[in-house]
Amino acid sequence: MKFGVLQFPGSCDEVDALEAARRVGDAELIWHGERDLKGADAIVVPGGFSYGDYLRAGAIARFAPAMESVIDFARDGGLVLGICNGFQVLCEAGLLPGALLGNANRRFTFRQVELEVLNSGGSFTGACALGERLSIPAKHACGRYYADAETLAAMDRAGQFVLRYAGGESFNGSVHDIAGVSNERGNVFGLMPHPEHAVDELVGGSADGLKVFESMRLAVEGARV
Amino acid sequence: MRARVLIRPKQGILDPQGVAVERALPALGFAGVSGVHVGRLVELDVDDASQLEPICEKLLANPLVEDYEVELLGDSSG
Amino acid sequence: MRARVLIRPKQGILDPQGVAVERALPALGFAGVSGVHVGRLVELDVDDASQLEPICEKLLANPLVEDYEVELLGDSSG
Amino acid sequence: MSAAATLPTLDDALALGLTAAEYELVCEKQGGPPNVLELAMYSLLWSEHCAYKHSKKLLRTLPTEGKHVVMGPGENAGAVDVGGGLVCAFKVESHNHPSAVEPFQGAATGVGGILRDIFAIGARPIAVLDSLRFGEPAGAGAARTRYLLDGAVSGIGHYGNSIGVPTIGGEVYFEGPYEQNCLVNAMALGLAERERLVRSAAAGEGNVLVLFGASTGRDGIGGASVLASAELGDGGADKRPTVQVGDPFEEKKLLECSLELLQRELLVSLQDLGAAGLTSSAAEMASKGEVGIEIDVACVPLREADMEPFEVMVSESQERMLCVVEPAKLDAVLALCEKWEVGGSAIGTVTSTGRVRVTRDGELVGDMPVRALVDDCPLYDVQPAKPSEPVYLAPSATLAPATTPGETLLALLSCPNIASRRPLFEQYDAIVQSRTVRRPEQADAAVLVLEPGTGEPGAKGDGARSALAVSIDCNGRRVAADPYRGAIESVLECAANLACVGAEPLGTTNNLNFGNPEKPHIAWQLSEAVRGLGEACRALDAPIVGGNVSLYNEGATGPIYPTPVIGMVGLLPDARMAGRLGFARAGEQIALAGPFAPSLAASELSKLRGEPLPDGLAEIDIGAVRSAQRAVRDAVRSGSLSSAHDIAEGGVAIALAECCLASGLGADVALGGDEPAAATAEQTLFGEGPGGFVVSGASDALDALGEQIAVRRLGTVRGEALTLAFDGHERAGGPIALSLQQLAQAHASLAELFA
Ligand SMILES: Nc1ncnc2c1ncn2[C@@H]1O[C@H](COP(=O)(O)OP(=O)(O)O)[C@@H](O)[C@H]1O
Ligand SMILES: [Mg+2]
Repeated sequence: MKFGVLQFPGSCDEVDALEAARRVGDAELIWHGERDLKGADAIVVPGGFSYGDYLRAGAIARFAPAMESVIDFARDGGLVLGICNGFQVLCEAGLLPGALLGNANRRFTFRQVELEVLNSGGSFTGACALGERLSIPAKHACGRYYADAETLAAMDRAGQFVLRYAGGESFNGSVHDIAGVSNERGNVFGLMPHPEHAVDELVGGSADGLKVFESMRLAVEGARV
Repeated sequence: MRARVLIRPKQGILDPQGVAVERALPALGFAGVSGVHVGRLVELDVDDASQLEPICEKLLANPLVEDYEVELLGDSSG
Repeated sequence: MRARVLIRPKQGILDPQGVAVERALPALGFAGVSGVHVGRLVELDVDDASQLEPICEKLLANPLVEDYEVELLGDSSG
Repeated sequence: MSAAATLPTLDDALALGLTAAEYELVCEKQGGPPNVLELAMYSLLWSEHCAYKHSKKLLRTLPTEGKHVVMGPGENAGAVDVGGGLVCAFKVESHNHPSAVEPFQGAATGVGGILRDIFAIGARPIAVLDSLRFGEPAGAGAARTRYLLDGAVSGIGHYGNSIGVPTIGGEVYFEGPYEQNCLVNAMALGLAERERLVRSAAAGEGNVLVLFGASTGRDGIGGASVLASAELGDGGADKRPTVQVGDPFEEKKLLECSLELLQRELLVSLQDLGAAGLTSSAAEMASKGEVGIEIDVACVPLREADMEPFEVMVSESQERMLCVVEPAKLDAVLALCEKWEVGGSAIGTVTSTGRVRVTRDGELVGDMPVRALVDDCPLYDVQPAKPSEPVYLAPSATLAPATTPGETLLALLSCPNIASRRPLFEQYDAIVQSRTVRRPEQADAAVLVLEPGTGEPGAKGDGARSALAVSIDCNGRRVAADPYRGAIESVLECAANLACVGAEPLGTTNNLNFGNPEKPHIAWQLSEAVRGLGEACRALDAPIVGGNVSLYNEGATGPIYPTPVIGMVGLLPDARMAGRLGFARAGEQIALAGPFAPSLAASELSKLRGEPLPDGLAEIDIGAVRSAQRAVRDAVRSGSLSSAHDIAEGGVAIALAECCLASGLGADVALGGDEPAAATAEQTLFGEGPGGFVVSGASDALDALGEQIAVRRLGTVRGEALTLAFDGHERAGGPIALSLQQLAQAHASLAELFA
């Protein structure tokens, strides 16, 4: 199982994601200017400020050469995880429905949040139980998930709401307290909180985020046998 | 050709910045202000004005959540 | 009275957003774009248009790094 | 060179901040009156900021050597050995004046500047801390205080969060004397392999000077703009910009590019551009290498086309670095700059002339001896005299005298200097880079593991990983009451914070924020504080490896409180044993450890009561405090203590409340008993002073600690309230009894400032 972790000039959490992925498999960085995904079985678009996040978070990054390959990869059913800025990039790229707007509290906010697993059937939360609580840090300025009513209804029917902020912990004002969503096919997933920062009790406050990476490994290896 | 692009949050989407401005004004002694919305302003010189539309669609605005409006300001000396 | 305030980085002040947009455009296939500046757009209804100037000075713009321009759009139905 | 008619005059020199005598000396060194560019460069390099005219002699008295020191003052940042072939580089720097003008950009570029100092010596930045001072957030100056606070905090967050360096700690105080002169200091830490540290000395005649990073605009030209008017005549005023705008994305690329250039061994030396821009960087590099430098300003990429040579030389545009490169490696260097999109340009060469020569397209526009620029600025002896009158007005009272102890406790817990800093630090990413073992409010010092966890086979294991601990501190009000002892207390406070997480100090940095040193009473504050600083660092074996000085911090109503901000870095062998401040388990015992002698003099309570500053603080037994710190440190390291928290503002009662709040556990405590007979209840509860810790743990662990230092049992961790009995509580309406909820509500008072 090999993860490819994209690296933009303004990425901040790419090494953290790389090391988190290495806890469950192999992982390698992929420079934004490259088109070769190096044979990765799954792609992580990490957190940070890709190209400075000027204009709109993720707006410029989605055009990176590496992202073009990621879009093809996702179309072929490959697993793509977008974390924080990566989530924003995937929305901008149209791989995920909806958009991420400025936090309702108008501030960058860092907080350990509790997430509730709404769908444990997919490739990103298969290692979790339905309704399980995960303690994972969130840190962002643009994390207010938005999609129009029609889109939301369709997403709900298709089980695309994967994670939500439990009990009033949504400082960003996301619709339905949504923290993480997948595409309809279930092979692309984005979330604002940072599972890669919750893989080691010593520095993460919990190791719950490891379950996301573990789920991806199970999905890839399960598909193989 | 100098052009100006006005980008606004789509109607019906919460605009926390607009709300904050509106809330701050009375304390500063300004009454009678309402309907505040905060958006983005992009000004640029383009050789070919027909590119403005696709530039907005692709990059400057996110049509899911933003509306935009293009104004041509005439030749670039401005 | 509906009004529009255009807020831009002052001349000579670094505008990293403008630079970033300008740099991104050629890769998206748009040549011939220059002089890109990114600012803010505030639209609001005011009862008393003479308040606009002080509202800009005190709240909307940061006069140290930004210039602003007020446009009156006529009555608020707009 | 320009015709004599355009030469600046003595008046120009005075307007630029030089004295008449200094101008005279410049003329002598130059063999005649300097031209515009030369005068601009002299005036900056001979400024207080660059030349340390009034502080250098004092700084020379500080201890700068020790077994852990790898790089002391004089380089961009100091560095200490942290084992395993690694060094930790760190430094604190001020951006007070820019932040007072424009707090967001001022604070943001302050962070950008200190980060450049760290990677200029080849270290990768791993953490930022901030130290802030503002006026009172209520009352007449409230609006300005909130504006400055909000702007500075957002600016720090904006830069640190965007560049991917965690902001792991800091401090903020609100006091009247800072109302017209806020302080924004930022500290950064970095890690490097010991072998790979670089210095800034230029070397090698014929080597090339490469400028890389952002283009050069008129940012921060400020003071020197008088020259522009001198030269351009009238009508040039609209050409004066001046607020420096930071671009963390540019700096992120600059950082990665710089580290890659070093890692590939492509550089002879490296230097950041900070205050005074190219002027200072080029002159310092030449001076350290005892060489000359020639720069062609026409080769400097400009953001605005029509800049004068002197403007190019003094611009403070952010996110730029200067390096010296052997000609054979120039292409490789420029190619790497290309990869990182940080535009590199060869702008000059190293010469053997011992002069800084500036040309434009081959025409000489300035020519100065390096020595004169860098070393020949006169140094002044300050003339200290202890003031006979109080320097500061008494603060206005905010707490009525007739409050009950419980009400007093809540008033203290919610006062701006004690309330929870959560609304600030939640705006900072404290965890990026995956090293942060203790976040804000989890422990007295931030703790960073040296080697982040990794999924590499074998590295997953459970072995001990050593960790850095950092603290930044200074209680300016106490320094104002007694500059010598107040400075000692600030150093001890930092070391106590380190002890609470189990760390031993390795080295210290400092930022001396003071008023006008030409005034005898400020000179006295400065020299006394430096004396205390040196003495405390010597006693703790925590030498000073770097720092910064910010003088002339005065407003119309007088000087700031003397504020020698101390930053201290320490090491603990096993990150898993890092201490916490919150209680751990119901049923465990609570004790007060250490030689603690509480006094209300200059305390937070005395401030709330509106009392004037006392003339002097109680004497300090540094040795006894050090012993207590060592004992607490060892007990934390061994895991025998469950929590440790040093007693500071608000005394033991506030320390206990903080231990409850950090854990969500209540406490049942009795104070007093063996206090000196004269001690009042308020003194026991809320009195301050160095040397005390609130610790908790199993009974026998506290007994064991008691064999080394004074340990007084206070009570038990239990319930969901803080219950505090004290001598004479019968007369005061009974023991203090406050629910955790009441405590939490009071503690959350700062949230309102960011609403
Ligand atoms: N208070 C101080 N204590 C110790 N060293 C100091 C102090 N102030 C300045 N220094 C040292 O003087 C040198 C010059 O400082 P500074 O001008 O701030 O450097 P830079 O331009 O690299 O920021 C640095 O090595 C710094 O560490
Ligand atoms: Mg420096």
